[in-house]
Amino acid sequence: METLIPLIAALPIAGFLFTAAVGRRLGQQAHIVPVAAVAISWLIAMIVVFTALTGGFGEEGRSVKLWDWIPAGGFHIEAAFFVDNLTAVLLIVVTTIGLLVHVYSIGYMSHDPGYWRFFAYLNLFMFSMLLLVLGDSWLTVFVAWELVGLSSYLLIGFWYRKNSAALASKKAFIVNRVGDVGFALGIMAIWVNTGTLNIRESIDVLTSETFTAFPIPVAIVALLLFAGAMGKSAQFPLHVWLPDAMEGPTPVSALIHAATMVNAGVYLVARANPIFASAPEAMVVVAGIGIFTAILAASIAMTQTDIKRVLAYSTLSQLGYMFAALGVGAWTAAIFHLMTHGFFKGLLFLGSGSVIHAVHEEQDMRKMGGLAKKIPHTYWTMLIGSIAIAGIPPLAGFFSKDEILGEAFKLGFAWVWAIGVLVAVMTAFYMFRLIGLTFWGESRVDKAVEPKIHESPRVMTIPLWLLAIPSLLLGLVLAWPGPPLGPLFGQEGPGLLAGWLEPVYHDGLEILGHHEAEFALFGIDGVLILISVAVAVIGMVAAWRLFGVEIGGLRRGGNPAQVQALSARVPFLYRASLNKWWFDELNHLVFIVIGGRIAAFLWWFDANIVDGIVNGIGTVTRLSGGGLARVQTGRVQNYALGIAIGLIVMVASYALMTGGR
Amino acid sequence: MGLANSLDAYLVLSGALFAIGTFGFLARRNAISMLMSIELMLNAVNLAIVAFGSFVPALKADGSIIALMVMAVAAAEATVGLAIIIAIYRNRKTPLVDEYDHMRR
Amino acid sequence: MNLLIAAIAGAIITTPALLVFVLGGGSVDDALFAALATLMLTSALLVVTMRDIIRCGLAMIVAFLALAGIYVIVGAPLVAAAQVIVYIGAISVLILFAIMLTESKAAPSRLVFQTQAIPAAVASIILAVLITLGISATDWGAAAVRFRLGTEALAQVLFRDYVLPFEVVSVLLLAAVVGGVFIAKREPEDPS
Amino acid sequence: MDGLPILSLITFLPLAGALLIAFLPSTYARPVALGAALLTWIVSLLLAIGFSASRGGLFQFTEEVSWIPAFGIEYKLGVDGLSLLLVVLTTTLSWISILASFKPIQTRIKEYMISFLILEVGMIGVFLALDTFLFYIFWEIVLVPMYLIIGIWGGANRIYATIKFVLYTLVGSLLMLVAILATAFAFQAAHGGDWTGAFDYEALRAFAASGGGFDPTLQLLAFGAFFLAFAIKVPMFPFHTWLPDAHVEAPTAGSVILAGVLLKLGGYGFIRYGLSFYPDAAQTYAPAIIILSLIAIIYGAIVALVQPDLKKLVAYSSVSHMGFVTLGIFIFQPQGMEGAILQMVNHGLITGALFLLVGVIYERTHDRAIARMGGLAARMPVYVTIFGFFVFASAGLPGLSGFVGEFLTLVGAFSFNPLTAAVATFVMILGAAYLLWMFQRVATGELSSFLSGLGSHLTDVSPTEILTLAPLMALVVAFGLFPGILLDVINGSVDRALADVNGGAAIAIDPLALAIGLGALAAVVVLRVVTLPMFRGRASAENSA
Amino acid sequence: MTFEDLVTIAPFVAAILVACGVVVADIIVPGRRTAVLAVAFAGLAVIALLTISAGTTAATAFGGSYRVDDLTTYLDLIFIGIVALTLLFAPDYLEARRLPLAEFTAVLLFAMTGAMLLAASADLLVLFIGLELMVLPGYLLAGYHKSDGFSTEGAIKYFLLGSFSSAIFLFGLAFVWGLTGTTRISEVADSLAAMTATGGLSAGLALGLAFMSTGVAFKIAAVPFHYWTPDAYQGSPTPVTGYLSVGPKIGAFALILRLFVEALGPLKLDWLPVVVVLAILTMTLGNLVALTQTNVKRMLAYSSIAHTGYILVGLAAYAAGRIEGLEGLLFYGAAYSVMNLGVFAVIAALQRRQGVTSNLDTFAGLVRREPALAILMTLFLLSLTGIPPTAGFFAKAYVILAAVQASQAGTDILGLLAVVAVLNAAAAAFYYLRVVVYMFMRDPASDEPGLAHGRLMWIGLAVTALLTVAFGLIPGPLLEIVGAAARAIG
Repeated sequence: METLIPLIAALPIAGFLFTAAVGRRLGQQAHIVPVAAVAISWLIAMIVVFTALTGGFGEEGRSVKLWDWIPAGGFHIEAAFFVDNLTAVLLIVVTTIGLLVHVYSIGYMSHDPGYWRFFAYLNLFMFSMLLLVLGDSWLTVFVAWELVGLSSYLLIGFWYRKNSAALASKKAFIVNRVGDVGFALGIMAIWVNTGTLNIRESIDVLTSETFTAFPIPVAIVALLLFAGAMGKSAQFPLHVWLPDAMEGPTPVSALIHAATMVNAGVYLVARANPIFASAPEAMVVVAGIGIFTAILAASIAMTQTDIKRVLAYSTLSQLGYMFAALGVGAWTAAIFHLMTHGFFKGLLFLGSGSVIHAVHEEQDMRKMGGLAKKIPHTYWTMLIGSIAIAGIPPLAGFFSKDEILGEAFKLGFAWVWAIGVLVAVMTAFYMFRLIGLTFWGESRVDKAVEPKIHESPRVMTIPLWLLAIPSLLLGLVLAWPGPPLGPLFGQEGPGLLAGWLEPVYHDGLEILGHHEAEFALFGIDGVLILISVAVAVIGMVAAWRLFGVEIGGLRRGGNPAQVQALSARVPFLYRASLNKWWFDELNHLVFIVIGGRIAAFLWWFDANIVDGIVNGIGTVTRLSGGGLARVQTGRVQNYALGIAIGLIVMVASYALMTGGR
Repeated sequence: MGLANSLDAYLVLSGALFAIGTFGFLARRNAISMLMSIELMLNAVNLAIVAFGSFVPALKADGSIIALMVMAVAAAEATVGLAIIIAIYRNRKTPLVDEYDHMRR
Repeated sequence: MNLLIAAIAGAIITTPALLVFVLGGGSVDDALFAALATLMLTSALLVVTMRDIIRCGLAMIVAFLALAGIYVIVGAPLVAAAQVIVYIGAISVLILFAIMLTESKAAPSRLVFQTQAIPAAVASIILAVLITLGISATDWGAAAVRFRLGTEALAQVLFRDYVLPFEVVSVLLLAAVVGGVFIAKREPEDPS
Repeated sequence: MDGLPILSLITFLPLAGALLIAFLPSTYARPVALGAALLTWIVSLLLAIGFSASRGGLFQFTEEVSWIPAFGIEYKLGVDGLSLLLVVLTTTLSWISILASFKPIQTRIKEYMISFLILEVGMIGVFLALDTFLFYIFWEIVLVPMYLIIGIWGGANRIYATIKFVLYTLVGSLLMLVAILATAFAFQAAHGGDWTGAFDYEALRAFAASGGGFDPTLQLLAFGAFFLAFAIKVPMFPFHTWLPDAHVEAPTAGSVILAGVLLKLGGYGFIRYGLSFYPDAAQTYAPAIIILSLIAIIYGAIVALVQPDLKKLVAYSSVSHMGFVTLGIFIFQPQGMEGAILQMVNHGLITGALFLLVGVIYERTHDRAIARMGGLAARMPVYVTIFGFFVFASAGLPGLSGFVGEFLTLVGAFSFNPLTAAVATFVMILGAAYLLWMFQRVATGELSSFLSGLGSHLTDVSPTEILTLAPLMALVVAFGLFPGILLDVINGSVDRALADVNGGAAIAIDPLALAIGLGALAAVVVLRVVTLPMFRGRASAENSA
Repeated sequence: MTFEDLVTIAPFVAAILVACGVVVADIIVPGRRTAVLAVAFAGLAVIALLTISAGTTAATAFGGSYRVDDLTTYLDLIFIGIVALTLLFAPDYLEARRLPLAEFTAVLLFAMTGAMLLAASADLLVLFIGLELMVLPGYLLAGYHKSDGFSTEGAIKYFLLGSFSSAIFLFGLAFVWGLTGTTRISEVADSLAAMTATGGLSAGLALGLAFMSTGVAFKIAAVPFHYWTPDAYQGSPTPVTGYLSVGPKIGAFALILRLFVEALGPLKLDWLPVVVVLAILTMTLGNLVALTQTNVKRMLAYSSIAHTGYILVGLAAYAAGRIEGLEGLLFYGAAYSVMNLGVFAVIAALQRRQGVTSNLDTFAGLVRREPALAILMTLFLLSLTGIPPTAGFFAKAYVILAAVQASQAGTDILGLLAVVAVLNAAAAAFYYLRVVVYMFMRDPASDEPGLAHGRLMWIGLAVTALLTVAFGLIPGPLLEIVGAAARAIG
């Protein structure tokens, strides 16, 4: 097993190196090695996951040391991997979706001249992401943290000729870096506090001693780590990069910007749960930012017309849910939602890719409509995904979202719950708006393109269906406490996932003092479920009324006039939503305009003041030399007078020295 | 009063002569005038030396001898100086030193 | 006219001498010293102020002569003799020759002084004052009376203590002559 | 290896090459120069193999020959972990630079190669000298060839740049000479007028550590002089303005060596001399130096943001990166100093490579204006890949070598003072910003009209160019993954230097003196502002001078 | 006068004889350069040998007015070297201008005699005559190109001001004689020591000191008594400039050593402040004005002023109580002589072609036309700048070391002096390196081919270059000599 764990990450990097080296010459065969690498990696991961979840590594998990990475005296970092149940759960999501996206890309990217490059990058990403979840020390995680940023940069900017893509990739990397600064400082703080950067050891130290005894308060450490998470998971105010990241090819959006990388922040906070548990103030911040991001993004998603951007804001919103869960202490729920969301959002993105493919790279939903019959596989899978995200039981999203809201309410965060419920309405609304605009009603597709619309090849639709399955069932499976799955993994109690993660959260929960309340279907939980389902239905129906519906017998056209009237009723909100609350403009003002002015001023300062002093000294020297040269008139008598005056001064100065010593 | 027996008198006289020579050197334009001024200055020095010889016991004989040597030196100096003056006069056709200002700054 | 100038000059020169003679208790030496000193300074002043350079040269000879007289008074007749021979016999003549050679007489004599004549005068006066102050403030450890030295004693010192300078001075003169002749010599084939 | 004077061999092998070139026809200049540099490199690698890392803090392979006995000045060389790294860095970059000069330098090749090899002698000598006088001599020897390299083979404004470089450096180094002499004399005076050991590094260091060390006033002044010399070389804000000019005007290889090695002389000097000789003064000055370092880190990055010229941008990035070096040194923490040393090596590799890469573009376009670039990725994919690699390396991407040094420095800074680290860490963002912005403007988008106008001249990197870049890439990856290679070697040196400096205690500074100093500084600034109109068009004036 | 006396002054006598011999040789075989040079070089060799052999035993002669010690020997050898090198560089230049070599050589040798006498004088009168014997030929040499307006202009300025300063100097000397009642240096020193021990500086002595300081400061070209230097240097024929920049300067420093260090040694704390001020002014003004010069000879004139300042730093350090200052001064003298002669030799070589000015433009692209000269010039300029490992560097380091020592020993002002010195050295780099810029980094103004230079020129350049490097790289032997020389009077 020790050799298998490193292999999970090693295979993709090998695939990357191989493809980077020779991929250019492989043409349309370039995908074979990368896909195979990820497939084998997936297989191994599944073995490892199974071993871990069945207790094969014990409660503490298993670490594998490769070499001493940074042996700088007291600062000693090992290059090592670590697998416990949390890692295992993440491995499921990462490798599975990763593999499916790889397969999907074979079809999706088949006509791109950068085919080999794409697979190379994807492999690099897989390596980075796996390193992130497998890393044994904070610094390893940080390395992976940056590497996923790099791969994200490369993939967003994949179509480098497109200026918008290049800009978006740069923006993504830099905004991420903002978060990374926090993360890096957090790591330093951990080292200063504990003298180690091994994750488990440092957490043990941080949580075992009295909190005030540390040079850096634990709350600060927690917030710094959270800053890193905010960057990677695009939480407000660092959310601005994610929508722009949609400039990348759609499989990338699915894999990185929906299913895996953006979840890294959630993983980080979950991993550091005892630290957060020790700092309740920090947790409130996490919850607040999370739920605020959720509603902010949802509000924007309601009016966007670019199909991928809707999904992107939706992702932001769902990530906000997860952080809200983390903030209130519902860590299991957060990871639960991470998993389900990974699958259904991956599905939705891949589906949107299929749609975009079908209508010849058109992303504007206003130029779609009525596609349900023309691309049925895509339609049905996306419908499943939408229902899942809307939170309609018994699909996956219902379970996880409901658990978040329920826990928030039960743990005393009513405000989180209240906002969360509102977001749930909006979620259902914008998702069915998306479905309505895209698949139902009359076709608004460009007449030239209309006849060429076709369903995607099987290499793309099969992954869609493979993702639809967990979108349908995963919630049920993971939340279901009873047989047959529970006993298989040797678990009883609140649910499969909760059981798996219990060892991970054990310490944190103890510090928090939370105890999982008994699930009461006919008590408070039932009411909350009802509310959840109700609001989802409300949102859904509202979307149907405005944008139409065509499910089975339910048929109804859209109502654009009413949409307009409604938007005119709340002009400010509408414009704010349409303009994404002007965050891009604000950033432009602050960083490009004002920041640029500052930089330009400093450059002026450098060239004129700092260098000016240097040159000024030189110039003054030279000028004074020129001035002194004037003394040299060429006339002997002038010289002689100078000498005579010098003589007088000399006499005078010696005269001053007469007398005693 | 004993002026003739006062060393100070000779020295002050010497100083005055020296100052006059200096003035001539500083103020005159003609190279030869300047040379003459220098001769005045050297004579001033000689006066001082001779005076010392006559009043400072230890310098009894030395003063005169030094003065003689200085005269010889003055002669040599004058020789050289006049040679140079003649040479430059050939080049520049003027004895006025303040017009020899081709080199400056 | 010239007579008048001579009379005034004579008066200027003799007045201090008379004053010294009368006020100083009738010492002939003192009076002579005063007269010669006055003569010397006056002619020196003329050297540096007169317009006509030939007259300057003549005034210089007068000054040298007066100085020779002072040497006699102070008790160095040998020096006085040398003064007459070297300065009046050699240097002054040399200078007068040079004046002729360079046609200085013909040169514009309107501006004998530099534009800096006034600063020069100020500087010279300051210098004179400083020297005078310095001299009078110093105890020279001098004898009260000047003493004379015989030529013989002088020669003895010269050839005992000052042989080397004496020899070297001749070398100096030799060098001056060798070089001076070359520099002053007109080169007929001068390329320029 | 006792018998073989391997250090002298390394130091003077390039000189032998230079002499050989001088007496051979110019067609042999290139191969001989490369051969000499490669040979030196190989010998330096042998040295590295023979070096005992476990005794890394001690000087090994020492050579000692009496030179000027009247003052106890010796020809003394020795290598410890710190100098070993820098020597190998020097020899590596030297042959790479020489190889990279083959094509760009077409005029007066002989002189160029001779200059370059003599430059190498000076640089290696600085790192190996164990006698302060000898050190100074090598220090100054570096100056002349660099002066010629910039001045003869440089760009349009090269004369202004090279004179500025030399004058600036001289001001610092001459004051350092005074300090060296003062230190030697203090030693001599303390040893009853015996000059023996007065210039000997180990003797001086031992003296500094014994008893009270050097007199506080001497320490303050001498350290100040050393500081100025080193700070100018590093260069620290506000002594950095010679750097952009020198970099912009220097030929590619000159920039590589300038950034790769010359700037390191300053950092090396701080560790080797500043801390060990004047621990008390170092403690006294440290806060100010830390603040200046922080300013340099942020300021360099911000100014880099708006640079329109590729080389200038990289030059300002050097100011920022070298700020980490001084920061790391003066927080007096093991992690900080190890980070600083790593940063020196890595900056040498990465920035050296960036200059090589800029040179590659310049070779083809004869332009460095970022505004005229764009879309290179389509035409020069291999180039852009390598370029991107080093851009990210420079931005401190973990896994590549730049990260480790930077992070260690930051960790040290954090344990010194979290706020310091926070300010310094902020540059992670700025660094990414200016580097990626540059990369984006150069590499992505559609091919600019300027570049497309060049037609077929715009070829991808040639095999020679790859040969110069590949070793650097390999090292950047290797040191990123296995920084232990470097850390093992320097641990000893770092411990010794820290033991030296931490034995010191800050000296109380006379507030009056401080006020006078600051007042003088303010006066200079005021003078400058008042005389502002006089400096219009100074560059052209200087150039015509 | 005894036989021992003759043995002691043998080098001096030999020098006079050689000077006369040159004249005679020219009369016997007129216009033949080989004859003149053969006599001169053979003579110089003999003088050098005699100097060394006489120098082995310290002695006085002529009733204590002539003295041979290690300092005399050292300085004499420098003078001999300077003259020998000048004679190597001059013939080509003079021939190109149809100037006779014989008179030149003779006058030069007379000047050397004067300098040697200065170095050997134990008597102030001898000292004065030696000084005159040194400078009078200098005036003549400056005007040696008598058909050239610049040469004669330089000469007359040099002469007039030189004579003026001589008179001033002599006036001061007279006061010292009057006060001490003797001309013998050692007796003067004793007398002054006794005098100042009781009453300090008397007004008369102050006057004397002031006049002498002024005169000496003029001779070494210290600011503000330097005015003659640029004009005389620029105007003089280039080999003469080379000689003037070192010979009379080192001679004047010999004068300082014998007069101020020895005779006025007891007053050194009185003249120390003056030296400090002069040093600062001299270095600073020399360098500042040199920055603006476009004529290389004139620039080097200012540079030589600046170097005077550096040498004065050594003197100040000595006055402040460090013998190292004296050693530094002496070392500097030797180093400065070789490098400065070298520089002027290169210029002279370039000016072998008639009409070539010493403007900076002359040097444009020199490396292409005459690479060897350009490289040698660079070496000398680097040495003047003070870049190791050259003579100039070590010399500068030496005087600075002395200043630093003095400052640590309690005379704080010397520390300032050291700092001013190095800052000046840094500024000076600008104008030295500017010549390098022209030689290496500019295109030649004309495409005239390089000139063929005589063998003498190359020998001379080789010697100066070799010494410039040797003094910097292996200063040990010279240091020992300098140490001995300094101990002779320190």
